[in-house]
Amino acid sequence: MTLTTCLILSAALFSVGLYGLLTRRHAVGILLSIEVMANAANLNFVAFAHYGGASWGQAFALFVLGLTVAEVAIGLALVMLLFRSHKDVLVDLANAFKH
Amino acid sequence: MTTPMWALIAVFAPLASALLLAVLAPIRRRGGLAAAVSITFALASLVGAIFAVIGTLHAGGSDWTRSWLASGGALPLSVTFGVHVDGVSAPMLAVVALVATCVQLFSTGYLDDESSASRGRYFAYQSLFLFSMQLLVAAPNLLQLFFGWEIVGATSYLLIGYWYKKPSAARAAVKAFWVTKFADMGLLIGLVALFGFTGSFEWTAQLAPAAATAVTLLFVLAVMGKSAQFPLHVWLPDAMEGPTPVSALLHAATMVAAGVYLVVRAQPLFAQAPFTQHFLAYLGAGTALFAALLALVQTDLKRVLAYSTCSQLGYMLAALGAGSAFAGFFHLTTHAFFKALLFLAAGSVIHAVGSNEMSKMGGLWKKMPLTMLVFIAGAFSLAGFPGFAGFFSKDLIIDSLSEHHLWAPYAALLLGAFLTALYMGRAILLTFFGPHESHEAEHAHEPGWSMKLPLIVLALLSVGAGFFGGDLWHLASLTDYVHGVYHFRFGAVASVLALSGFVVAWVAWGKTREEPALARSLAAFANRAWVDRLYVFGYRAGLLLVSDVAAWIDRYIVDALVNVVGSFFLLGARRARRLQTGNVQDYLFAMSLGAIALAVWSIWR
Amino acid sequence: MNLHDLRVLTLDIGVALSAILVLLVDLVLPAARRKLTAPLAALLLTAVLVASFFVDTTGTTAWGAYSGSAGTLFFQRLFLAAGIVGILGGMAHVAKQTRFRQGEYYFLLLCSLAGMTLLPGVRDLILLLISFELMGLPLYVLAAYEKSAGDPQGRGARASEAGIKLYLVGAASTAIALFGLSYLAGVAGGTSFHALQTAHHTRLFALGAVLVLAGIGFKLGVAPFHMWVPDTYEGAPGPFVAFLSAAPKAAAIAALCAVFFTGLGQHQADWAPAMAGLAFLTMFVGSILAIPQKNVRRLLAYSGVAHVGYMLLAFATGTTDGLAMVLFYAVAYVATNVGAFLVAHAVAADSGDDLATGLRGLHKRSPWLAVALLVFLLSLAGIPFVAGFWAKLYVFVAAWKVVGPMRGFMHVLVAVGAVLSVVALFFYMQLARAAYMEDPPDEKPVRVAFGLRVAIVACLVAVVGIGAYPGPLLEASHAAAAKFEAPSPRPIPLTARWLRMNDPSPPRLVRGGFLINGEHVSDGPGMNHHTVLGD
Amino acid sequence: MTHHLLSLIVGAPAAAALVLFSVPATEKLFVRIVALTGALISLAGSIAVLATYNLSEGGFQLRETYPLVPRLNISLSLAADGWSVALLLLTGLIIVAGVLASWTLENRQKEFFITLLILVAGVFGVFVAQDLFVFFLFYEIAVLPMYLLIGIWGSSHAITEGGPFKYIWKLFNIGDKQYAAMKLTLMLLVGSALILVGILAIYSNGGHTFDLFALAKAHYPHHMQLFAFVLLWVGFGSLAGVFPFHTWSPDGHASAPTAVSMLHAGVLMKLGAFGLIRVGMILLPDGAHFWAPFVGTVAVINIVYGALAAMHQKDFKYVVAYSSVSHMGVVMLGAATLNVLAWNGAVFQMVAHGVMTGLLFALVGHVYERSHTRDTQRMGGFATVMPGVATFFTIAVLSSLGLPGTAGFVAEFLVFLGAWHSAYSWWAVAGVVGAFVTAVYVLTIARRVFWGPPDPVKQFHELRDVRRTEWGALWILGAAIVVLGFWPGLISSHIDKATVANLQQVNGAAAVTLNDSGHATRSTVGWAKQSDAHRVRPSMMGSAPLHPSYALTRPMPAADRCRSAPPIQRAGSRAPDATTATVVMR
Repeated sequence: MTLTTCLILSAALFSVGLYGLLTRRHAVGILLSIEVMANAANLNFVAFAHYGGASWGQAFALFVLGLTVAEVAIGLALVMLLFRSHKDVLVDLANAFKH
Repeated sequence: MTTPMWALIAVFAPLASALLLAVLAPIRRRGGLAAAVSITFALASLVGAIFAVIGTLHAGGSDWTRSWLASGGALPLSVTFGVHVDGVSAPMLAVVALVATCVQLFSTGYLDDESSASRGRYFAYQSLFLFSMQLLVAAPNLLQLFFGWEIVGATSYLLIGYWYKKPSAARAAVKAFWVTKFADMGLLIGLVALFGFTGSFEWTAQLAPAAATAVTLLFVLAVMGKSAQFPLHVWLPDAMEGPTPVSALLHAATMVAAGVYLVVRAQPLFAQAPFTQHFLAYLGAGTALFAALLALVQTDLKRVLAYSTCSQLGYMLAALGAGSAFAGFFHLTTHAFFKALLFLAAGSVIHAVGSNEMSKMGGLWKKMPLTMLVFIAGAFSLAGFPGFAGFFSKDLIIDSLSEHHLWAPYAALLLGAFLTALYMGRAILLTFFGPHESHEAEHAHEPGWSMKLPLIVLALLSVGAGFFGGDLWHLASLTDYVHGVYHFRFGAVASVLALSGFVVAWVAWGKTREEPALARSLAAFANRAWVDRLYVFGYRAGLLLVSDVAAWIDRYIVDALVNVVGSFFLLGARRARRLQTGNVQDYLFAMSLGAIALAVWSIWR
Repeated sequence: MNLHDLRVLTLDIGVALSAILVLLVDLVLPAARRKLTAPLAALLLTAVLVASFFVDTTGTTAWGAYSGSAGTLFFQRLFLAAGIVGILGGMAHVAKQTRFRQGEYYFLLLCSLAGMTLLPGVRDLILLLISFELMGLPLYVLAAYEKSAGDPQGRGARASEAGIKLYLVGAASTAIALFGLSYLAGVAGGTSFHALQTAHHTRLFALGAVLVLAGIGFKLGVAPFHMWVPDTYEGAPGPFVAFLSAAPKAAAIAALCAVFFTGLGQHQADWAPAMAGLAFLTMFVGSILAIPQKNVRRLLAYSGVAHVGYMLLAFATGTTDGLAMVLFYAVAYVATNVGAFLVAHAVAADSGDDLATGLRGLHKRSPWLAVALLVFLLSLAGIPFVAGFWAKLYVFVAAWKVVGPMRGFMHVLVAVGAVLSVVALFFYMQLARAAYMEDPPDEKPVRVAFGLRVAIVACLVAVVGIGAYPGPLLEASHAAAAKFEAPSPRPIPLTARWLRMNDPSPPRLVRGGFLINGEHVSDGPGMNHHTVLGD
Repeated sequence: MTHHLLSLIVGAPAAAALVLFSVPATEKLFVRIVALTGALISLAGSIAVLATYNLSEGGFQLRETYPLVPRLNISLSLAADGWSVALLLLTGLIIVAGVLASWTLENRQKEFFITLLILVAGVFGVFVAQDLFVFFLFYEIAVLPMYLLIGIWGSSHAITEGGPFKYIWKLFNIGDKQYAAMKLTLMLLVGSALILVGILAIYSNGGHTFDLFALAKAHYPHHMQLFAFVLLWVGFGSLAGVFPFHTWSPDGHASAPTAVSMLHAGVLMKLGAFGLIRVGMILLPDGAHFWAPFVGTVAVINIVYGALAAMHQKDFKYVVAYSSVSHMGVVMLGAATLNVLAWNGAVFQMVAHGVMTGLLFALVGHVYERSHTRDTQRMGGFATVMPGVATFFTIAVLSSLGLPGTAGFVAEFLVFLGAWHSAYSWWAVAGVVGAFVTAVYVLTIARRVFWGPPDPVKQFHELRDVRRTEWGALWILGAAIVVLGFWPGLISSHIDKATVANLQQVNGAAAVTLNDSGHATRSTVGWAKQSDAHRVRPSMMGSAPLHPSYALTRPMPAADRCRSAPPIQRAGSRAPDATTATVVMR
């Protein structure tokens, strides 16, 4: 396992997340995809710090985890709101505003 | 008082009157008061002019000029205005003022049935006209001359259109302005060119031969317009729509003479351009003959006189073309008297009969003997009847042509002399003799003294002015224009022709009012309309068409293209807004694309 | 770090405490009195704003992660003012629409403000992330604040759509930015800006920089990350949009200043051209797409996008002059845009919809409101003697003065920007036309709540004041901009110097390690990151 | 007091506008009086400037400077030279007349006057600004209120659909007043956007200052000049109504209310020409010389094309509007000719056309207000019921066709004289032809509207002559036309003073620059095709009489000419007189 491998892995992870972000219609699926993308970044942090011989990366990753939790909490609340008004959680239902 | 001061009075007194009448509406609205003011100031102008003549006789020419417009730098321009009094301008000032005074006096009677506000307007125009004419005459340089020249044209427009409610008068006024304005392009370009070549507007400038020819030819274009020479004469007959005193003043005695006066003034320039002079001689002679022919077939008394004016102006220009400035100038002054007289007398007739048509007149000699007498005096003078004023000046012209061996113009002018007598004879016979042709003619009567007095004064001058040719020569010789001594030769041929003209007229129209067959066919051929139609065609098919095209292009191409540019934005935006689908994943997609593009740029830049 | 160092954070702590205080007060107040939370919040913020003039906040704290200066103060005052105006403007609306949840509204708003006030001073990527999220998360909630059950056409459905769109795009952009941050920090070998400043130039680093730019660009509404903007503005509560359209954008500008100017000032080549390109796209998209809009909020949303383009244009110059112009622009923009949205909100609250037709005949109904609208529109359009004119012109001047390889491109951008500002005038004038040239549906004056009135007047005074006498603000923004200037390049650590050699060509990723200046460097575990990544 | 004369002139209308804000709209008389007072103070100030300007000293006088943005070297710097004197007077006359002419306006008069006065403050500011940035600032202020003025108080009309771009009729409400207002605003502001770019180019090449004096001393790279001049030409040209950027003008003027048309055609279009000369030509002499043939030719197109298009119009206001396009061509022709005469003429034409077109629009507005139609084909015989209007219309029309004794003549004549001296003498001829075409259509329109039999069917029952204050407007402008026509020296000496100084800047600079760069004759464009030796003035020959054939003097051999000319100046200092330019270039 080298830094390069880690970077490639995280890039792949990021791409997977991005793919999910663009293709999932289900709101929760999209939230998960975003989580995957964030975790790709986390992987980078850890890897860089590890191969750099420092520990700032791990700290950063922890902060990121905390923030994403908060973010997801709000996200799920919004999904609930969406469900309440549209009776479903497919994001393309919310398309009243356009053009 | 110095001579220029008198001249200044002659020039600016009418301006004072014009301003007074323009600004002080209460005076203007009272027609009688306006007339009194105007005539008073015209008289002042006359007095000033007479003293200027006297001063010139005693002390020669003199100037009074002030800077009018100056411009510095590498192309210095310094235009002066003022008065230039010499043997040409001083007598001309007097003639103009005299005729104008007579005409204004006559007008008080002639226009007595107009409303007083309307008369006030008339006299304001008259004063303005007199001012502009005097400004022209007294000009110390060609620019001031042009200045007066143009205002004269504008005033003429106003005066012809005095009865603006008459569509024909309105049209005639505009037409006169158009035609003269067209011609004036020549003078304007000529002046610009003159300044370009010499840096000044002096008529004494020396030019290279080609430049001189070009400049003077441009001037001639203007002269053709103002002095109604063929083919720009078309406005003059129409201009008869104005009140008759206006015709007398503007279209006979003074304004139309401005063209001739310009050539007289600019003689030093014309002398440098032999080609122009020749052209002028032929042009003048041709117009003299042509217009005389047309005068012969008119049924409208004023139009007869109008064409006769064209014809006489042709005489003067022919003389100038022959290089005899004095002959032209002399005829200019005598013509001013007798043509003004003829018009005023005709006005008196028209005033009495209420129509311009000779077919409505006839037999007036019993009713209006004085009018008849002065009309005949004017006609004899015009036709060059020996002893009358026109006789002296016209013979001088014909002489000058033969002197310079311009035989074709010479012949044309001789024939013209015959025709002049013929058409004037016809006019006299149709107007004053024979039976009454209309109810009004039967009940016609002599006008009041305000109209009679000018007639008498002008008649005396028409008869006697010719004998003062020597004095005029003396005056003119104070300038550089004439040299030597005045000598008059009795022009036997011309006199005989003039006499025979009257005789033929008697034979043709003495007994009957029927037009002879020859005259009828002439009328059909030379109906003035064909030149007019040409212009109308040029205007409609040329100018108007081009303007329609220009306006169309402006609206539907140039302006539309501006809108097209606007429409690109509008339509483009309408199309582009569809990208905003409302679906959040599309937004995410766009965002990802953006991020990827940035990433790609950052790695492979 | 000791207690004394907290002085630097006085304002931030003040805002945070205010937030907590508002929440606590809200808890104890009976439902009928809850509308008192709004004046309380405004009062507290005013107190903090006043305090900013008396407390010296310059200095560094949190072990170098935060640094207070005239630059931060400039932004903080702007945020505080925007917050006060936003609260005042929204008072009546919040009290009416969400009677029982007023305290939370202001709490969230203040939380967001607390995040903003931190942003200009951050000198560490972790703190940057935290304050950015602290600012952003409450906004997601606020955008969807007007909940109501059931009706898919109702207010609640609108709110949920506004919220979910803002949230999804925001979260995704955060993820992207995070990914970028990971490269930045990784290549720099640390999270402090000092590390960034001294980081060696690699492609990964550049990639990180542009990804962070994309992340912040979302908050700014930079095209193509702008697409949430019109939709959210249309759906979110009116007074909140006034706040949302101005303060977070200014905060994003502050973040840009901190990250790209202070942190990446030595690496301009990595981001300046990209930013110029984004500026062009943003100006263009904003100006063009606003043309066909009939909804006032959408129109102003796009116009805001265009304005961000102008700010980016000045930012892309990479000069302190340009930055000063950005700061000036930000202030002018906040004052103008908040004002314009508040007027639009005032009218919409009265007429019930946000269409431009609602503005018809405003001059007859409420002449002063119409004048205010006109002034704001003129300022947005960049017309003399109102703030926007100077802002736009300063930006153009700064952009024109750029020297170096970007010069020609910047000149083109200035020309395009100048012409596009005329296009913008077209749609602003549509609003002015409705207000001034059409007949009103009815003659009765628009009812404007007291707080809203105060807020509008405050904006008006600011816009006209800056327009009439821009000198002091200009000086202030220059002083502030100087504080963001990156320190001059430091001597490169000895360990790195031998690696750099003469030709500092960017290292490239190759199989099994990196190629730095033609030399293959293995990237096995335990290696000093300096040797791997160049610095 | 004289120290603050210029700020008084600029400030008075603005202050009056501010006062008006606080006056209740119901106090109609008070509103009018405040507006009139503001305008009158400006006019009085302008007359005071005319009186106090020291003609023998010349140059910029009455200077005032207040720092505005010290950091960018921007200061509110005002000063007046001979041109400013003339143009301030013009603006003062027009605004007073404009206020008087809109005395009886019913609809939202207070707002109208506020907008109008703000606009005028901008106009005054442009004419005296000595700081390029402030110049631009005032320029924008002058241009913008027009949108509201036309959009609110204007009038709409129908324009027939047609042409190859028919589809735009579906998109725009062509002919509508809002359309006209928007088109005007957008075209002029796109222009000002280009001006801004040009100004920035000047700023960055001229030593990062906005001070016009300092900028005039700077040297600009040749290619930058060529490029920036085009920007400025398009920018300022669109306001000056230069073909093909003039199309806002007919629609805009036709839709605008009376006072606005007066002010816009009368003064605002001059800002364009003034700006092009002041900024474009004086600061960028190389650009001016290089583009002069082009600019002049387009100006000639303007003259003739504008006149022809005017001839076709049936709508009264369109006739006058197109005539403005035509007359502004004269200004631009003068500007492009780049010699003293033509520039004098150009500035004089700005004043002359301003007064004349102001009068025309006032009259047209009155006729429209009373007859409720602008279709001249339905009119006729109006002189009977409105003799005053007819009289003043005649005066204006005569000035329009360049009749001596009116201001129009002096201006056009000077321009033609100058144009003859350019490398393109035909410009003068084309200009004269344009003047003739003008005569054709203005006389037609005067006849059609005012002459002929009075309305028989009484379809115009409200017709009446002007009343009360409206007389004031007509007399002010009518008198100005005639006074300037008979006494051009009133302002022409001021204009001349400034022209000579400014032109030295342009031609001197060009001569020096071109001498350095080696390619000379290109820039003789517009400049003394005729050698000056070709036409020696009598004054140059001492007390020589008028007669000697000085005009026949052949051009001196080159060596002689060089000896007779002052020594050539090197870069950095201006040639003392433009004569030097000629010498250098030969």
